[in-house]
Formats: sequence, structure tokens, C-alpha cells
Amino acid sequence: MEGMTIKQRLQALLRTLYFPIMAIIASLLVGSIVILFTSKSNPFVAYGHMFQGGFGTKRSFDATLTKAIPLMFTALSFSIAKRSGIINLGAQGQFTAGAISATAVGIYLTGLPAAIHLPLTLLAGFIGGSLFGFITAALKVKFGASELIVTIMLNYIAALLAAYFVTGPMLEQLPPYYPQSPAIPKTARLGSFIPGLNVHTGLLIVLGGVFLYYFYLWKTTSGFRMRVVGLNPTAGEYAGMSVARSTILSLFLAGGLAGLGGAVEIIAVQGRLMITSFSESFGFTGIAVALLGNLNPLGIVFSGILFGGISAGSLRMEVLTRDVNASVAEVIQALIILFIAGRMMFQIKRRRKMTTAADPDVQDDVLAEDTEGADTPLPEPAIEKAGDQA
Amino acid sequence: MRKTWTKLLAITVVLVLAIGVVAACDSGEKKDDGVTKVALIMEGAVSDMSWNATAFEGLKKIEKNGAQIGHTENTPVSDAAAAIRTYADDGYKVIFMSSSSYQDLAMQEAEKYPEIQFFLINSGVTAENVRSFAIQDAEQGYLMGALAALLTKTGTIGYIGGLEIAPILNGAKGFEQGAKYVNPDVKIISQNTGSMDDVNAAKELGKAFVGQGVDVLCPMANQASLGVMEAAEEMGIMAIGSGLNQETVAPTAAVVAIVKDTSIAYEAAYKAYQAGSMPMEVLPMGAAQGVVFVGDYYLEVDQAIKDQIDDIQKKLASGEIKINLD
Amino acid sequence: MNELANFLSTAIRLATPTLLAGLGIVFSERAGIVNIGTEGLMLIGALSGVMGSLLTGNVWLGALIAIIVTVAFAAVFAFFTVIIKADQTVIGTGMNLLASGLTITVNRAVFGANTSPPKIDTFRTTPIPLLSKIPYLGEIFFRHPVPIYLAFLLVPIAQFMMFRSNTGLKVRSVGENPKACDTVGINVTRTRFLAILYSGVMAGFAGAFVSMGQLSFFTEGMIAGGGFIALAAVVFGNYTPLGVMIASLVFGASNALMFRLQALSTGIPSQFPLMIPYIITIFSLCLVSRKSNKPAGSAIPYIKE
Amino acid sequence: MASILEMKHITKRFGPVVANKDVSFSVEEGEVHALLGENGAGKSTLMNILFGLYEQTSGDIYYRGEPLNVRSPRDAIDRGIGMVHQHFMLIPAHSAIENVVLGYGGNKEVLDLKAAAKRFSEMADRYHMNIDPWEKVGKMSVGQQQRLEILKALYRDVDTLILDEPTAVLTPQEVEGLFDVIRQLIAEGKTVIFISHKLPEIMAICDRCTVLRQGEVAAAGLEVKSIKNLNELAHLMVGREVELVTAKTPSEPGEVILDVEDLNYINEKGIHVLKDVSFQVRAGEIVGVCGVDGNGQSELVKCLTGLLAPASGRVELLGKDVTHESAKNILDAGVGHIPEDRHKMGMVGAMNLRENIAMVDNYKEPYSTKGFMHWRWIDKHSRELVQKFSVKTPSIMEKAINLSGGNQQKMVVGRELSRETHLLIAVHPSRGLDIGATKYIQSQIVEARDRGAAVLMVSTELDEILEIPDRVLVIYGGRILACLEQAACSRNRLGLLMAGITEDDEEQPA
Repeated sequence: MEGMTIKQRLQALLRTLYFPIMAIIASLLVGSIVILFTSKSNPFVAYGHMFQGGFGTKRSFDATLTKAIPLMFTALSFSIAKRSGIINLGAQGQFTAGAISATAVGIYLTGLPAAIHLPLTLLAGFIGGSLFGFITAALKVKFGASELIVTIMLNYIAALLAAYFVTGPMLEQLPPYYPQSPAIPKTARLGSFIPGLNVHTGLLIVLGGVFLYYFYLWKTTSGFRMRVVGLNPTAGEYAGMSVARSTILSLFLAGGLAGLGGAVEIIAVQGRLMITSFSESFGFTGIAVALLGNLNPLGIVFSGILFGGISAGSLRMEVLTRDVNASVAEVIQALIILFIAGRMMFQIKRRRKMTTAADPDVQDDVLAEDTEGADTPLPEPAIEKAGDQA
Repeated sequence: MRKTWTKLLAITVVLVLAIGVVAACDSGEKKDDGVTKVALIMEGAVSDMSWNATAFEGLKKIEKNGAQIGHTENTPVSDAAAAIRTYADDGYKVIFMSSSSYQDLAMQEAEKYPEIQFFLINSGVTAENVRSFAIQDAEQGYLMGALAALLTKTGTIGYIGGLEIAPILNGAKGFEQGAKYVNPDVKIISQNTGSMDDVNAAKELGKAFVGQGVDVLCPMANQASLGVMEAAEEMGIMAIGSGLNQETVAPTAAVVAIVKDTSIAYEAAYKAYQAGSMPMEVLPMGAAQGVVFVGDYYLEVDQAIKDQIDDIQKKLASGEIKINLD
Repeated sequence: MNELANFLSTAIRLATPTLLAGLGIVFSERAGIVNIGTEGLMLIGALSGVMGSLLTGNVWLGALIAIIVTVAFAAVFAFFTVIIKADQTVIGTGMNLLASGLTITVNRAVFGANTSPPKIDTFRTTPIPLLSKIPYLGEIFFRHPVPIYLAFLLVPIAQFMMFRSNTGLKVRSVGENPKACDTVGINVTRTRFLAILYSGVMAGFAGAFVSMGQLSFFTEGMIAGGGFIALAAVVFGNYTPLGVMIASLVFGASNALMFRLQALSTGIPSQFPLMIPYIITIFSLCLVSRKSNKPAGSAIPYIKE
Repeated sequence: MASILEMKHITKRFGPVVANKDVSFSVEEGEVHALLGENGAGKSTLMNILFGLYEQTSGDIYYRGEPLNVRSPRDAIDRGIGMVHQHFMLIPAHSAIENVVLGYGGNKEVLDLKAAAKRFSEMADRYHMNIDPWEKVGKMSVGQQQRLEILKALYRDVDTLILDEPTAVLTPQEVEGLFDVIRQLIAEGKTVIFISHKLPEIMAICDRCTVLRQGEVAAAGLEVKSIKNLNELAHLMVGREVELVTAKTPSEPGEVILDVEDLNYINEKGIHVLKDVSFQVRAGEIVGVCGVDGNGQSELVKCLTGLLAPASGRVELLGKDVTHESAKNILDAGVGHIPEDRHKMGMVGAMNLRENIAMVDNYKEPYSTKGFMHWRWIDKHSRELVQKFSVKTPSIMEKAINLSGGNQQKMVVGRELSRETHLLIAVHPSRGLDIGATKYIQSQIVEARDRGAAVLMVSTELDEILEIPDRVLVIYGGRILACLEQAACSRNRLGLLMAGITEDDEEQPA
């Protein structure tokens, strides 16, 4: 970034932010039409409540951050798989699997000091999720089964497994026998790290995860190879990389990150595994977060906070407007996905490649590859450049 | 260059909009006008025609008692704390939480808001500002089981539950004991579909039950119950409803509904709060409190059977019949 | 024996939504489009069908309204994937989320938090004269609501359309090699767009059948994975209408089996029989994925310069 | 004779790039008109405009005296213009006849493929082309596919046929067959536009020629008969004097680097693609592999580089058996590989130059230590490499797709040559490049040889094969038919061998 004038920096920032901002505006506009048609409230008043509930006060921002943590985990899960060319729609199932295994370690391996018990619980969450990721990868590598459908099916299977565990083996043996596990002991719980706020240490863990995501993909050879294979598997094979290995490793890590998220959610927020622990779609919202963040580490953090804010704020919107349903927030999140993925519609002028030679045939191929190989032509993360040049 | 300016313009528009939004919300700030504000936090949808619907009915009854009400639905456990805080910030004084899943969280949050009275539905804990009442789902199941066992001609009856949460599981236990109480030889098939939403699964399961000889079906699965009622209607057997208005989808099959009108429980709890007369122990809300009762019969049923069921209802209310939940 | 007939009849009934949606998806898949959003489209079809039936008092008009509304949403999907050329999986995921949020919002706005479903006209069982009297076979095949007959009648028609008609050839070709189609004057964008709209028609009808044929009301989230199963049925059916029918019947039968296993009260925790359809889906995918007719241009946007 | 086609002042811009600049082009009815130019001169662009695939930025087209407004190929076909593209526009999963009727205006909704096949076969007979209408295109040879493409156009009753580089994938003998078809078309009164950069072919079949250079017309409507000197034409095409021969000294072969013995490969469809392939490559020599595309070259290279597993046989590298080693280990053992398709294999378009340069050796010092990338060193290395191989790029942070084809290839060649290699495998190193870039890359390959590397060069270009290698292997149908010293090679001899005709066959033609 050396030698850039302030104007250039401003332009670069605008370039980065242009599409996300346009997508958010468009989503809010379309969302306001939905509000107009389904309620008597003024959409802008409703949005005002939503904004206030997500970012307006210290306490609402606290809720937003708490909400953002699992979303950032699932977004990381989707992102690392996507970087390797895999579409992981199974973060929900991996999240659930991680929660189950973390709960198991949390409630069965008691009597350990927190310094051992807590890391073990987190590790169990990671492994539980990565096992689910690994199953997907193995079926893809061995049988060529599409990960899209396999991951979705595994989501359902994970939910049923969770139901089985909390009604069967893990059932808390206390009348009146609620379908839930016993409470996880203090030695395996995560608490708040800022007095007076609810946001828990999971935030530090997920930020660590974001940093490792960045560091792994851009600073290590293994991550570099994963990116090569993700953008162009044929070239990866040519350069002596194994696509199968990359698929397995990335889904293993993706599952692990989602599973870690599930573990954190259980030991920091819910305190025990319940049959209704996963009524929320952490997995699919995580995809939206990843996309809005352009699979970029910093982007994931910011979009995670934004989505956390929309979720947290939608509660306040529902409460204060009294007739705008919180599901409008889901509509807005969905619209953000659509407008981000379809961001080309906001392009004012068709951008063309700068080509140094007039070779239209090559150029044609190039354009095709741009969209085939890397359907999201990803700008390099800003922090990478800063880091490298430093 | 022009592109940059267009983008700049776009971003300016956003900022203006955002400021407008913040300004808009500031104008509608709360003012305390002495009316008690009562909130209800639900895990499911109010449109479930069952558990949450009757909870919402209860809230509306509370509104008729002069309170100002607010509700949130589809609130997962992870959002419950935020919901509580939102209501607390908005000056709510009473918060009902309609699921046992909320128990841990509610206890945690209740400590932070001593001025707010919490009511936990189907929980087993209490604290200074936390009261719990336990809806006697088992009693509902007991009555259903007893009636089904009296009605059956084939000697086989079926219970279909939804998600395996406490009310559903307790209902199943009650169902079994009630059936055995009137007829120790009756064969009981009892299963859960694992979902309150998947109506079709409940319906198909109901039909499969009929294949096993079941001739009286009893659902307890919130909105999925409707599927069971439809199955009974289509297969030409009898059904016993578990909530309000479920008979509408089964005009020739629905015998009666064993109603668990939780709205009565909500209203009763609120009245006790206003009166300041709340014991510390967990309040049972069942036949004794008029929450669980046998509704109007839709079809012709022998008076003897009706009488026997009334008798059982009285015995449940008086505590003469105790249901074992272990 | 009677129980067997009942089982098969159930399998056919349960296969129908998968088959209806699958018969649409098979065309869009052949055209090179992977529509993960079918789940959402079916949900929209289910709600708009009930609203339509309530409004018009006629189930067929309701189904028509369901189809129209669903096609409008399919057009949104097509707009983003075919014209804007965005990633199909991502847009499909977005459509699912949108449908989920929107159906809740609209259902609440229209029907409110009622405790009883509104009475609507629905698809009723229509036994076919004479044929339904045949022992066993009659019960298995000829005592169903009309959409079930329609779905199965559509299979040979779709098969013929796909492999013997000009449209079918175009659809198969734009999925294999859009550029080659361009050079013989086929409008790739239009063909793909229309294929998606057609899959929208079928998804809408499938959704309407779920809410008005299998049931008689709408509940939130009622499709419960049916769209994904339909997508899997197309892969398992190796991208032919006939194959989709066989795959749908396999899934239908596995569901019917699952319910029967549960009804038998075997003592197996209920969650395990419930997993059967999902496990069969995964298993069937592993079985066919290597020797598949998957179009060469699947999921790749066509960018013409 | 009157002009059947007039293209007037055509300009086509792709963003900032001008592909055609004020091009005027006129074709008379019943002639074979050559459109001559280097790769990237704008020939294909011009024809794609005519055929309705691109829209011109400005300029007008007249066909048979009337304005021609084509929005899509459908309009062009309706007016009687057909085109056979350089990359075939066929669908491998469909049968020949399905490909032929696809998009045909006369189709009824219910297809009568039998009637179509009958008409198709009659036409094929008329032009002496033997194609089974029911065969899947995926199973056809390249030559058959081209004939199918021509028939596909003729099926639509076109009277002007554009052939875009039709000879690139044919053996000299197949080229003759194609010329016969062209002559027959002309005899029937049709018009042919023949795109090529091969001068002898143009002399052989064309009546007139128009030369394009860097998107502009260098010469219009030259009478081919009046051209006396090929160099004159070459000069027009290239616009500067070019060293047509790469400087090269006789080779001094050293030890055996690559030893291939009885290599067999059977692909997933069960086809025996490589049959008992044996040869050696020594240090300091260039061995050329010559043959028509699709005769097993691609599989041979993939077997050698560990991308495919041979069914039997042995590959030794520097005396070590590497037959079943992974691609990574083989690259590690000192093999440089310039792959056949740089877009698909050689680079990652969405990554920047430095990442592409680190792609192969990323796990080695000094690219990385213990799994951590050394971007600072890679940056330095990349800058040197860009400079040494004169890759034109704004910076090493530029994405590879934003480079021109020639510069991409230079980057790939530079990367492979800068690695420590004992064996360099170069596949179609000059495909798609202009003469300048071709000569540069060829000279770099020769330089690698002179440094003592063994080089295996696969090419379909006879000119290149005749010029660069010290020895030539001819591959046909998966077999090595002959191994010739460079001195023993001639265009005719290689041509016959590439067609699978060995000297024994010549004596007794089958």
C-alpha cells in the first residue's frame, strides 16, 4: 500500500465497500416494501428500532456481538471450504455435531481442572464437527457424491442425532425429565471477559479463528495450495497438489470451525444441550455472512457483526412495532445474499480487463475462466497486503 | 473518475438514510404511563394452533385485565437473553417465558433484573422474582389415554407426539397410564415425529398407525397435530384432539378435545401477581386449576364413557390419581 | 397383503411431491442450472396455493395461483443466475432463506395467529371408475387425488419431450455446451430462463399439492426438506424423467417404510427410522455419481461476449 | 463477378482493446478467400462479427448487396452464412445427427431424426464424407468431428462457409481431403472464407487473400496467383523482418535423463491410449514428439509427470524408477513442465503473478521454510523473472488473467525454466502465440538444452517440429511409429507418419 495518496486510499476503500453497501441499501428497500404490505408500521421506524436494537446502545451492541459469534464461526466454515472450491451447506450439521461432542466431554469428563477440561471440551467440539466434514469429503472423493446434497442431508441427520442424545443417552436424570443434557459444569464453561457485559470469551476464540484463517491461507504453504486448488484444480494437480487432499483438509477444517462454534454456543450461552438448541439456522445465515464478507477475514468479522445486529435488532423491532414480524429480518438477510451474489447488477459501467495485447480469443477464454474457476473474483484481503508490505 | 463520484453519492445517500432512521426511532421513545407491561417470549410460532397459540390467548386475556402486552415468537434459546433485555429496556415488568428450554437463561437474567417478575412455564425452579408453573401435560395425556382406551374397538390406540420436548414426553407417559387405568390390556403405540412443523410426517405416521390396528389416534404435536387429525378423518377412525379447534380438520373423526388451555394458567398467574399472592413453590396447572379439561363432545359418545372420563378428571383434580413421571 | 397394498399406496402418495418437483428440476438441471432454491419455491407454492384456494374457493384455481406466484419467484432466481450470472448455489440458498422469511411474514399478515386453520377447498381422493375396483391394484394405483395421476402421466410426456422434441434437444444442449448452442443460433439465456420458469411451475404445483393434496392447510416450514430430496432424486434418477420417477418412488417407499417401522413400536429410538430417507439419499448419490449424465455445463454461468 | 460480402470500416473494441480497426473486407461469389494473419491479428473477431457472435462497435456489412444486420448466428445462418469454428462447436454427449439438427430452423417440435439422418447421409455421400449419424460425437476422431462440423453447416443450405483455421488439427493428408471438399463446394457455386496463418495452404487453395495485422488491414484482396514470393506475404502478415529460424548449434547428447520403457495406458473408458511406448531423452538434446492432436501425446506427458497412472511399463528419471511416483515427487526430482493448456493447467487466472510463480515450488526453500511462505523472497524472485523473460505486466501483484496470452506463456515458461530442472517437458509451447513470442520461447527452450537439460517437446506444428528438436518421435494411435534424426525429417515424411502410414504401407497402399 506504500505510495498511495489519500485520494487513492479513499478510492480503494470505496471500491471495496461499494457492492456491500449497495446490497444492503437494496435489501432494506425491498424489505421496506414487505413491511409496508404486511403491517401498518412505517418501515423506516421499524428499521430505526432494528438499528437501535442492534447498535444503538452498549447493551444492544453487547447482544449483537454475542449473536455474531456463532455466525462468524459458520461463516469461517463456509469460507474455508469455498476457498478450496467446495460449497459447504453443512455448517448447521457440523455445528450441531460439535455441540453434541462438546456436551459429551463437558458432562462426562468431570472432575478435571478448568485448564484441562475447557480446552478438551473445545477440542471435542472441533473434532465432532470435523468428523461430519470429513464424511462429506470422503464421500465426495471416493464416490464423487455432490457435497451440496450430502451436506444438506447431514444437517437433518445431525439434528436427529442431537434429539436422540438429549432424549436418550444424555438425558438429565432428574424429574421431570426434560429432554436436555445435564448442565455443563463450571470447569467447561466460557464466561464473560468484560465485566458487566454478556459477550463471552468465545469472541476471542472466533477472532483467533479469523486470524488463523487469514494466516493459514495466505502465509502457509498448505493454505496457499488450498487456494490454488480452489481456484483451479487442474492447475493444482499440475503443480503436484492433491485435489482430494485439499477437499478433505478443507472440509475437515470447515467442519471443525463450525463444530467449535457449536461447542462455544453450548458452553458459553446455552449451558447444556437441549433439543431446541439448534432451532436457529446458524449454518445458512453463516453463508450469508461469508458472502457479504467476500470470504475475506476482516469482511467476515464486519458482516458477522452486521448480521448479528440485524438478528438482535429484529427482536426490538418486533417488540416495539408490535406488528412487524421478526421474520422480516430473515427476509432482509436473504435479500442481502441475493444482492451480494448478484452484485454485478450494481455495476454502473461494465468493467473490462486491462489487456496489454489485442488477443480477443484469449480474452474470451479469460473472461470465461474468471467466472468458472473463481466465480467470486476475490479481491485480496486488505490486511494481507498491509501485512506483506510491512 | 465518474464511477468514484457515483459511489460517493451512493454512500452519502446511505448515510442520510441511516441518520433519518436513527432520528425516526428517537422520536418514539418510551414513556411510563403507569400501565403494567407484560411480555411473552415463545420458542415457537404463535400460529401453531396449539401450545404457543394458547399462550398468546393467555397474553390477550392479560391485556383485557388492563396490561399492555408485547410478544416475541420463534425465539431460540440463544436469543432469549437479548429478548429479555429488550423488554427490560422498554420498561416491561412481567415476562412470561413459554418453554422449559429457557430455564437456565431466565434464571441467569432474572438476577440482573430484580424489578421484573418472571414466569417460567414448565420449569422446576423458582427464585425471588421467578415463579414457575408446570402445565400438567401428563394429565392431558392421561385423559386422552383413558378416553381412547374406552372408545377403542380394536383394542389398539395410538399417541403421536412432535418434537421430544418435556410436555410431549410427559403427555405420552400420562397417556399410557391413563389407558392402562381403564383397560390394562389395551395395546398402545406411541411415537414422536421429531418435529412440530412437519405436518405431513405426523399424518403419514398416523396412517401407518392405522395399519397396525389403531382405531383411536391422539396427537400432541402443536401444529403437526392437525396432520394426525386429518389422518384419522381420512382413514375413518376416531381421533381425540389435544388443542383448540383441531376438530375442524376432522369433522367426522374428532370425538372430543382434551383441552389444555394454558391461557387460563397465564391469566391465573397474572392475577396472582397483581394480588401479590404467589407461593414460592412450582405451581401445577392442570385439572385442578381448570387448565386441563374435557371439552365439548363433537360426536355421540356413550354417557357411561362420558361419566367415567368426568370421574377421572375429578380424581386428577383432587389428586386421587397421581401420574408417575419417572 | 392388504398391508402391502396400503404400503405401496402410501409410497406413491409420498413420492408425488418429489416427483412433481423433480420433473421440473430435471429440465432445469439439464439446461445447466442447479436450483438449491427449489425448497423455497415449494414453500411459496404451498402458501400461495392455500391463499389462492381460500380466495377463489376452488382448489384448482388455488393451484394455478400457486404456480403463478412460484413462477414469479423462479423468475427472480433466473434473473440472478442467468442474466446477472451469479453463483447458482448461493442464489438458491438465498431464495430458501427468502421463502422461509417471507412465508412466515405473509402467513402472519394474512391468517394472523389463529388457533384453527381456515377451511379451504382441497384435492380430494378421486377414485378412477372401474380401475379402482380392481383388487389390490385398484387400491395401490387408482384411489388417489388427481395431482397424483397427473404427476405419473407427466412422466412419459416429459421423457418424450426431453429426448424426442426440439425443445428437449435445446434444453439438453444448453446444459452441455452453451457456446455451441450460441453458434447455431439458440438463445442460451432464453432457453435457460424458460427451463427455470418451468421448474418453477412444477415446484409451485408440488408445493400446492403438499398443502392442499397431502394436507389441507399451510404451516410454516412445512416442506421440511422436500425440495432438497427432489433435487437428490434428479441426481439419483440420472437426469431423466423416468429415472426421477424411480428415484421418487424409492424415496417415497423409504418414507413409507420409516413410518411403518415407527408404528411397529420396535423400541428403536424414533430418530433412527427418521434418518432412513436422508441416509438413502446419500447412499443413492454415492451409487450413481460416477456414471452420471450430469450436463457438462452444470452450474456454470454462460457469459457471452 | 460481384461481391457477395462487403464488410465496411468495421471497428471492434473490447473495452480499451481494439481488436479490429477500420477493417474493410470484400469477398466475391464463388471464390476461396483467405483471411490471413498472425494469432491475435483479429481474424476470428472479424468473422465472429460477421456470424453474429459479436457486435461490431462501428461499421456496416452488406451481403448480396443488402445490409446484413445479424444479432445472432441464427440471422447469419438464415441469410446463408455458415461457420466452422476453430474450436469445434459440438456436443460430445449427443449423437452426430442431434448435433446437426440442433437449432436447425426447419425443425418441427417433434423431431424426426430418422428423416434428418437420411438427408444427412445423402449429403455426406455427396461430399465423400463417411459419418455415422447415430454415433456419439464424443467417440469420433478429430477429423471426423471437423467433417461433421462442415456437414452441419451445409445441412443448413449455406452458400458462404467460413472455415476458421480448419487445418490446425489435421494431418497433411487430411488437409488434402479437406481441400477436395472445398473445391467441390466452389464447383457447386458456394463461397468459402478460409482463415489461416499458414502460407503454403493459402497458396494451395485460395483465390484471393486479405491480410490482417494487429487488427488492421495490411493488404486487401490480393490475387494469390500474382504472389511470387512467400516472404513477401509473411512480411505483410508480421509487419517486420523476422528471424524465421531459431539459432541453434548441433546437440551434444550426454547421459540418459529420461528412459521410458513399454509404457501402456488405458483410460477410464477402457481405451488403450498408449501402446508400448519406449524412448530415451538425453541431457543436452531436444526430442520432439510430433503427431496430430489426440494420438496419445497428452496422456504420454501426463504419465511422465505423474498425473496419470500407466497400466504397465516403466519410467526412469536419472536412473531412478518414477513410474508410480506422485506428480509432486516427479516435479521435485527435477522435471519442468510447460503444460499443454496454460489457462487450464499452467496458471491460476485469479491469482497474481507472484502467486503463480510460487505455484510449483511453494513448499521448497527459499519459497518457504517449514510450511511458511516467504513472500518477500518470492516478490524479489518474481521481479527478476518478469524482467528476465520480459513479461509485460504493470506489477507482480497483477492477476494472471489480466495478462495477454503471450505474456502468460512467458510467465509459465519462465517459471519452469527458472526451476532447477534436468528434464523439461514442453507441450505446445508456442500454441496461440504470435511469431515474436514463439521465437522467443523457442530460443529459451534451446538455451535450456544448451545448459545441459534434456528436453521433450510435444508439438503439432510441423514448422516447429522441423526446426527445434534434434530428434523427432512420431506418435500415432498411441504408438511411437518412428524415431528420426532431425536431418532425416521432411514435411512429407512426417506428414505420412502422422497419418499412420509407415514406409512399409507406402509400398503396398491399403
